[in-house]
Amino acid sequence: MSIGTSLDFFLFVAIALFAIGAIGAMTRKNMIVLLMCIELMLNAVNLMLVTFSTYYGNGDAQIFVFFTMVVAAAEATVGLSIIIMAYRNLKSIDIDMYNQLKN
Amino acid sequence: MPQDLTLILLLSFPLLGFAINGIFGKQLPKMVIGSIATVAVFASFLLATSLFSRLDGTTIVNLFNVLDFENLQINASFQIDALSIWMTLIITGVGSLIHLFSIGYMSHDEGFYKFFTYLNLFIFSMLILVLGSNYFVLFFGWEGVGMCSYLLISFHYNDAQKGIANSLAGRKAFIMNRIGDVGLLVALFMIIGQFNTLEYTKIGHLIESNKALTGGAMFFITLSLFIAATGKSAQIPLFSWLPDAMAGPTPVSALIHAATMVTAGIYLTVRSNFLFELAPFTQNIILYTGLATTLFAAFMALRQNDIKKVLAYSTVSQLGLMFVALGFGAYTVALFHVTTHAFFKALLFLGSGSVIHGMHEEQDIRKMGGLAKLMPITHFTFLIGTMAISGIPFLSGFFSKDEIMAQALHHNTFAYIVLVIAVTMTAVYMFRLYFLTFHGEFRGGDQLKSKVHESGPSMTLPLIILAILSIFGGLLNLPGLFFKNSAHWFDHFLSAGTFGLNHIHPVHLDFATSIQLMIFASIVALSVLIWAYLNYVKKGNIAKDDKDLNGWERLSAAKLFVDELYNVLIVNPILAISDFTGKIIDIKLLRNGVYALADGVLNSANISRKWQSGFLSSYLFWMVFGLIIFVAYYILKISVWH
Amino acid sequence: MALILLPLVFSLIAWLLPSAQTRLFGLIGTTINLFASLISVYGFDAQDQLFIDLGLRYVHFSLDSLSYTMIILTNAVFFMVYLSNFKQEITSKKRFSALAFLMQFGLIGVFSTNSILGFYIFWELTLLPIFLILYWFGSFEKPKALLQFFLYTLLGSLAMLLSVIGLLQLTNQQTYEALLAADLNAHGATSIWLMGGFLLAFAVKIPLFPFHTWQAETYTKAPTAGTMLLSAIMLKMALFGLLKWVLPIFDGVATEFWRWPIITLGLIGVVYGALIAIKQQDLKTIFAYASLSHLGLIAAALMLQNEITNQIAIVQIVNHSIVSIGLFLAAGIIESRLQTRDITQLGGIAKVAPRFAFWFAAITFVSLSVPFTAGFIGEFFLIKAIFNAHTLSGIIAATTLIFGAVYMLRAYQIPMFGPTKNSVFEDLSWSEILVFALLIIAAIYLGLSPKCLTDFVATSINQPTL
Amino acid sequence: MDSIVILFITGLLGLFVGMRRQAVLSLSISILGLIFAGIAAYFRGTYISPLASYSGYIPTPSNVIILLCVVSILAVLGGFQRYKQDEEHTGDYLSLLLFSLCGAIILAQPNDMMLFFIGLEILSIPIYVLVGIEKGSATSAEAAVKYFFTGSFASAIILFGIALLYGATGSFQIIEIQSNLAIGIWQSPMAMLGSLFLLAGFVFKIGAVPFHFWGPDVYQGASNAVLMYMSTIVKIAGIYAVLNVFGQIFRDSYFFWIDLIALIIVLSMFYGYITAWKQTSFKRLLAYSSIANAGLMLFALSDILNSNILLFVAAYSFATIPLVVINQLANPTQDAIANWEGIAWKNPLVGVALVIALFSLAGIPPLAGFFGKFSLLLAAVPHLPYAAILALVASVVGVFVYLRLLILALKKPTVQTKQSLSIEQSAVLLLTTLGSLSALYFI
Repeated sequence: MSIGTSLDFFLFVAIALFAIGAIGAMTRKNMIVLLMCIELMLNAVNLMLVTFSTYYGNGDAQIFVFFTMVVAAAEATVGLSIIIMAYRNLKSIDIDMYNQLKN
Repeated sequence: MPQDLTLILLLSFPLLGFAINGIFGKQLPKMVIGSIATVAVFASFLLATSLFSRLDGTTIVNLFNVLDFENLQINASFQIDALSIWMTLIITGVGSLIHLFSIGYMSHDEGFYKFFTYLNLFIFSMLILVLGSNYFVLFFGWEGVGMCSYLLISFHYNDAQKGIANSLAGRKAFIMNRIGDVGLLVALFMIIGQFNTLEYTKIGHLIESNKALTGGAMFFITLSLFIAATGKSAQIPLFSWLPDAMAGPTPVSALIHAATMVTAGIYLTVRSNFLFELAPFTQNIILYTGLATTLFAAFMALRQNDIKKVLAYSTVSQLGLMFVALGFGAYTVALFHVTTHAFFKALLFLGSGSVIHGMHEEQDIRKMGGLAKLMPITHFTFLIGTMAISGIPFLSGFFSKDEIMAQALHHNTFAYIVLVIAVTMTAVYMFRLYFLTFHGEFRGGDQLKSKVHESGPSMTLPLIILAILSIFGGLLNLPGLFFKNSAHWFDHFLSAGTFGLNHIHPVHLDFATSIQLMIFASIVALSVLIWAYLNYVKKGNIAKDDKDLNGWERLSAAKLFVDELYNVLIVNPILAISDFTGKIIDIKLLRNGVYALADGVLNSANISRKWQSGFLSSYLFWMVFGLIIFVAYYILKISVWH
Repeated sequence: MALILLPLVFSLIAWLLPSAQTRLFGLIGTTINLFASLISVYGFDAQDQLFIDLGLRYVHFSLDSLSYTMIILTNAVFFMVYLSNFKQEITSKKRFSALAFLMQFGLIGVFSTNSILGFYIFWELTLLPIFLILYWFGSFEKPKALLQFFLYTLLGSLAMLLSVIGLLQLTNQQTYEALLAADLNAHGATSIWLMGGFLLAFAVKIPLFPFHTWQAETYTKAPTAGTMLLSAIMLKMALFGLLKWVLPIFDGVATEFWRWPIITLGLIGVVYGALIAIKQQDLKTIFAYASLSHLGLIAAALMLQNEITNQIAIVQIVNHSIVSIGLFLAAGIIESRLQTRDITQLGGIAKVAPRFAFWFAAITFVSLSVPFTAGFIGEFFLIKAIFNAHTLSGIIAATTLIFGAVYMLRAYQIPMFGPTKNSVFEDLSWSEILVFALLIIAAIYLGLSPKCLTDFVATSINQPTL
Repeated sequence: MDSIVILFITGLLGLFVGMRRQAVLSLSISILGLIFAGIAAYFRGTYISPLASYSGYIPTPSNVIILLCVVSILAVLGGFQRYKQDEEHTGDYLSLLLFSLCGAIILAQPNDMMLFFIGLEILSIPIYVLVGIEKGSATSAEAAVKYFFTGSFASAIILFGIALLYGATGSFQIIEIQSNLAIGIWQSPMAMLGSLFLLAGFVFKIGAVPFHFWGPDVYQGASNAVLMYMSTIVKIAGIYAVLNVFGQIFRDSYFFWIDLIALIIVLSMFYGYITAWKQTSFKRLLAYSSIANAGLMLFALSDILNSNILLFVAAYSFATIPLVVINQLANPTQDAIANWEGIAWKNPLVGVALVIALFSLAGIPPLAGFFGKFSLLLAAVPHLPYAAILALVASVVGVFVYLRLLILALKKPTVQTKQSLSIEQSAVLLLTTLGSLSALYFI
């Protein structure tokens, strides 16, 4: 079976993943989970890129995917360190605890 | 000396006096101030006589150009003709006498120099008014005399008890005059619209050249001119300021509110005769206004107890008389009465001034009586004035009134009857005044009686001169039945020398009618004299107190409640509206409305800031929501396009 | 050139100068400005037009007789303000001097600039100084009242900004002459809207009827000097803008559309202001509403776009500056001597301060536009113009004579002649007398020969297109 | 040498020098680096960057780089007082700042989506860190957390948009994408949605409604020093990125997205200015006003060729930085507008700078702020007349916000207490004031 015919299938999966990540980011309270959700969104996009890359048969997107992974890694590190720093302050990683800044 | 130079000097003398007294008045001694002012006016009088002697036709002296637009030129130019010069003679002549009188009268006043400064300024403005050769200059003087009258009425503003009342009287006069001025303003606008000029002669020639323009335009122009006249000359409905104006010093009442300023309205009408001739309807309005005024004013005078108030109302009534003449188109007659009235009314006011001076500022005739012995000269002259105004035969008033009656009899019997009633009343209240003041017992208490004294020469001299004038003033315009050749001299002089009047002549009755007329008038006057003598001297009736007045007397004493009427109808509503607009509309509605708007916008912050809930998840939700909005926008766009 | 930049320089100097010399420097500076303008007008022929290039990209200057008139008026007003407040402590504040000179610079810019953008920039430039003056030296207990003034002014300014932008986009021109040449009637409705933007800004400044509520409040709360500056010269910017810029540029469809609305508002202002003034207690409030009434008349007359009327309007503008300086000076004197402006608290001042009584009376009569004063000529012809355009409106306008007499005499008599309430009152100082005298002389001179002024401005008003 | 390279090397150098714990030293090094970067950008001439071997790269216009460098210099100077407090990290902070500046420069003119995305991240990630430098404070931590999560969420969205765009056109190169779109592909749903997702990301970066939520919280949590940097540089880079992407790639679909832009503008301006009125924290107030200004910036999209965004962002930066510096003086410890009372009287320079800055921000002529606004509107009015009118109405509210601040700051205190400025602070105030006044040149 060729990729082209089932392109939209892959796209559907990717979009579903993205949506799941987004919804998770909205609903979950645990910062770590939040981080994971965002990673999920990024990876959904990666899948999408790869799909298109094969569809167009050029490698650009695949290079891009690597960049995305690197960025994701960087974000993860920074994010985790920020979470740790936050945890030191409020002794909690429940995102709803963090609402002193408002209005 | 050429005419224009004479004219300039004539104008500049009072101005000079005004300047000198105004600037250096404080330092100068009273005698000097007084004489400067008097001499200034008298000098103008002399110059006026010289102009009078050399008078021929109409001469226009153009001083300078005020404004110069392509379709409208306004010059400060002056006109020398019979009318203006005659008025000038009255103003400066009577004026200088009153100045002289004031030197004595005001001698104890601390505002002495100010008084003469204002007085000279008034004379100057009045001269501008009558000498101007166009309505603009006239308007200058018109407003100027109004201002001076304000200043002089409220002259004693820091009087202990009457101070505020005086200044309020001044304000009333100024405002009522202003109402008239609006009429004049409107008239001027319409004249400019009609003729594109304000020069009397130009307008006259334009009218002569095309008789076509009549009807509407002329009616409105003349009507608004007449409104202006009612303001200055205290006619119904704008007359109620004149009695209050008596708050001013008595010489002011004599000069401004009897002899000169109040006759400005008559002057204006005579000056604009060519306009009025084209608006018969306005003339009727004038006639009936005049009749009403003369009748009601005379009625109000019947039961006044303030010596000056009586004279004030009689002035209003006499002015009404003049307007009746104007209503008949008998301009020269009106002016003749202006002249004689200037004489005897000035005389009467100065006489009353002398009385008040002698009585130490007492004005209530109920406190007077028997002054004949105490101040003989004043008494004698006052008697002459009274007789003159009441139309005792062969005094000036007799002739001038008789002329007016003649016009009335010829044109309109109803008017004649009304006039007879009014004239009778005049005689009644004047003799009442005279007898109550000078005859009977002195009612002012002994310590006052001891202080009463005849006034000094500077006051009595003018009285005497004016008395003489009041006696012989009638000779100016004798009716036809005496000396045929010199009869109606004034009439001819004026109509010959004044633009427009030369083809308007008052009717002259035939011998029989006029003789009957005169006899009737004399009988009326004399019988009133006798009645009054019997009533007030023999029976010794004195003026009653306000409480035991009967119906009509109370009505007369209360001046027909005109002031109250005006307050209810005009003043109070305006004040109420002012309150309403100021407090409700302006503050509550507009200003607070703006505040409310601003607050509304700014306070919506309290709602909008709630959006920033502080929960990360809500932020993320709203971001996604935003995305959804974007997508919705996309769908919308697409559907719009297809 | 010097004429335009001097005030800016002075403003800097005043800021750097130690406070001790500020007062004297202010007086000297304003005097220098005044004489500079007088000297430069001396060599100026009313017919021609003087282009000044300061090497700026968008803002160019050109002086014609109208600009000169307004500039001289400006400098004269500032001189008067300094002279009259010489004894007050406000003039000893360097802040005030710096701001005042800055404002003078802005005003002169408004009157002399030749590009629409420049007009807007200078127009706004005057806002900063007056804001600070009002805030620092005024008695605004809560900023709301002050902000109200700015709410109005800014709404107006921004509307004008939109119109300026629109004008630039529409015509691609920004110099006065080019804008005159551009034919806006082709754009129909758009031009009406653009003019509306300008008119809104002007209506706030003049002020016209519904936009006036800032006036009374600001005048009463502002320091006397500030009030003088506001009413004597700042409000004139709007009339100037109307006369020089908007009416000639938008002549045609737009002016036809706006004429009667604006005249109506002006006349409403005439009656409305007068009516309210009758019952007010605070002297400054009375004068504020009086000013509303007078300026409404001028604005209404300007809308008629009649050459004679425009020339006379200039006379009336100058006259109004004279009157407002005089009246607010009088109010300020009373306030500084007695710490109140409420006429119910005042009375019998004339007894203790005859000189003040006299000069106050004089300026009052000037404001009543009695003969021999400029106001007489001004009101006569402005009302005439309106009367000719529409009889009833003319008569309504004429009522200002009556109401004017009512409230002005009330405002004068009660404090001066009323029952004595103030037995101590320090009479006028030399500088105050000098100011009054100068004002009266100016008023009388203009009243006797308005010709000199009308002829001077005639060319630049009658042929705006060069 | 290429300015990015200079900044990068300076950053590395700064890290090593930082170990010597000499704040002034690291400061001077990074300042020098910034200056050199600016100079290099100015004299770039025909120099070809080593990155040029990568086909997608076209150098950012030098004036933008210079602006970015200048603003960063000001921000660094203004914030130095804070940076030097914990000495062992001063160097790190400054290096982070420089690194993110590299990102900003790349972001400002991407010609390849890949590079663009990387620039975005290089800009953002160091700022995530910088926001959290107040280790001890809970608010700072919260701010960092919120910024990080919202930021990475936005990156994901942008990435999604990029992917869609790639799907539609099969390329990351802006020229190719554009040429492909030009032949009608832009009407494909993928392209349109992609453009909208990209827009969302940009709107987030410049912080306009409805992606503004991070703004107020993060601004308030961040320290003044970081605030100076992020409130200016991020906006500048972001708006330039928007202009490039939407000016070049989506040129053809102008009528598709312009209405959305108008909507965003109006919403942002009203929401920003109105909400700013009730704030008690200066940083929050600044945040809301910056939301409104972000909306204003977007006017540039209505006519990319004629609108002079550079002027506006420069004016905005020159007005914002001094205010934050003054806030440093007014609120050394806590953060309340009330402390601004009479601040103008503490020091003449502060007073002048404050008045100028506020009036410039309010857009009163003849200050830079006015000309920025004016040039934007001048270009925008023909395309978005109604948005322009509404924007002006909103900016009346804005003026009120600033005037309120001004009135507070100018209130004459009963007791005059002088406050002296450090050299770098006074330098910043002086430079920015001159900057705001320099707009007179544009007259």
